[in-house]
Amino acid sequence: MIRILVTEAAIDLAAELEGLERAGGGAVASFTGLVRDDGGVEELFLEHYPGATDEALAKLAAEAENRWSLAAATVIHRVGAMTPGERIVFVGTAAAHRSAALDACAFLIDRLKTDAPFWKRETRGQDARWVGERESDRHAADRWKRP
Amino acid sequence: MIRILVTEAAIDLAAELEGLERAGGGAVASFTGLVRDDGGVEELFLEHYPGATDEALAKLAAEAENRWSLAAATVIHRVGAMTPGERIVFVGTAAAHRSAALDACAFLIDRLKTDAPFWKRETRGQDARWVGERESDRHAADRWKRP
Amino acid sequence: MAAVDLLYFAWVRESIGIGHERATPPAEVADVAGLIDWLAARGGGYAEALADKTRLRAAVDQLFVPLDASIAGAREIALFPPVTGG
Amino acid sequence: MAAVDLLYFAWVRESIGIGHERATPPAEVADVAGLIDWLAARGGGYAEALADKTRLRAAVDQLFVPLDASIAGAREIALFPPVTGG
Repeated sequence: MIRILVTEAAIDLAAELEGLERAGGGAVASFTGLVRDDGGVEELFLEHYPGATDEALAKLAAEAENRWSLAAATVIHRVGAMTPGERIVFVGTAAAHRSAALDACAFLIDRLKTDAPFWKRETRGQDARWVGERESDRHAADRWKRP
Repeated sequence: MIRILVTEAAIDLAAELEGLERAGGGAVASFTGLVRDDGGVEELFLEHYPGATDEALAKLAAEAENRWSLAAATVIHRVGAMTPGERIVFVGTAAAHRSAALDACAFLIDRLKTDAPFWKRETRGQDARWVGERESDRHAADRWKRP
Repeated sequence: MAAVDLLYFAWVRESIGIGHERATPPAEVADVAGLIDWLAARGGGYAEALADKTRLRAAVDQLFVPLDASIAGAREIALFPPVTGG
Repeated sequence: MAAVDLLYFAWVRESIGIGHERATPPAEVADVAGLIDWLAARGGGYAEALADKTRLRAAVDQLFVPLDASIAGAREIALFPPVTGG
């Protein structure tokens, strides 16, 4: 059971986790990313590639479901304007075994960072700037490549 | 900020995650273990060593907090009688970086399985039996040992 | 080649000033890199956004591709900076 | 040695029939394994629960210890199966 959502609305963590719990795996792992204040950020704006985003996330979720025999996988990404403390991204997995749920959750957030077409712009006062690529994100995504 | 709880009450996932989010790390990871039906289990009873449980969990949480520079760590374990679908255990971590939150979360649940004095008894009809040690749990815990 | 939808995102979109246009590249434009050079030659915001190819990524028909990927038969080509979601 | 609190958990507790007792092992009982043998010699549920040491784990004063750990000065000794929480 795969659930993909790209939305301007706030992420309802409790509802999402309950959905994963009902999938019947017994082990549920989740990752939530929040907007950070990072030196006075007032607004974080998330742009995306509407035609391609859902498909990129669904592809990652299907890969994870397959590789770790998941009972369920959920990937939700906010777009539009947000303020510090708000949830940007939620990844949740349900599986029969905890290592499958945990590894698949880490895989999904690592790969989402490099494979899904989202871009962040931070606004501090009058200064708006697009966030640059992080080398560490590429390394994190690479470790999931299989021989 | 470490929160340890051993309780007969249901685990309030939403409240626990919001507490972790407020710690200000930006990245929150969680793991929830649920009672599984496993071939007709009607009741799962969790026994623990009251004097030693809190301390064992606090020690693991402190080790994780230290090793991954966590903003917060929460470990909650149910004791007493439960039915399939209920939450047995919750582990949550908050950190500045996602890999720290995710790794610390996996560490905590892996080590809890081998280092904290809890015992499970499953009841199926008239048959009540204590769950046996799992070799795979010991391997999972061992991988966090450092040279 | 036929007309193609061009999409721009993030600072590429902001520099160029629009997020979407249709264009018909000349036949000698064979790959994404060639398309970028052809667009940059328009000058202004295009030149500014597209001058440094190491800062650019692309998708052809919604699939991420390297800049030497062919654009033959493409209906939609997107140009953008490295992604920074999550 | 002095009186010590003995705690039993899970099927060890169920076989022995009680979860807690105070006892004063003789001076020659030096380690956890020796304590187990001394208790097993009582027969009945003790013998049944404590016959196979490979199935037993122990804590001395609430710290997990191997079965060859000394019990000198211990105030509380717990005997139980491998843990299965989480």
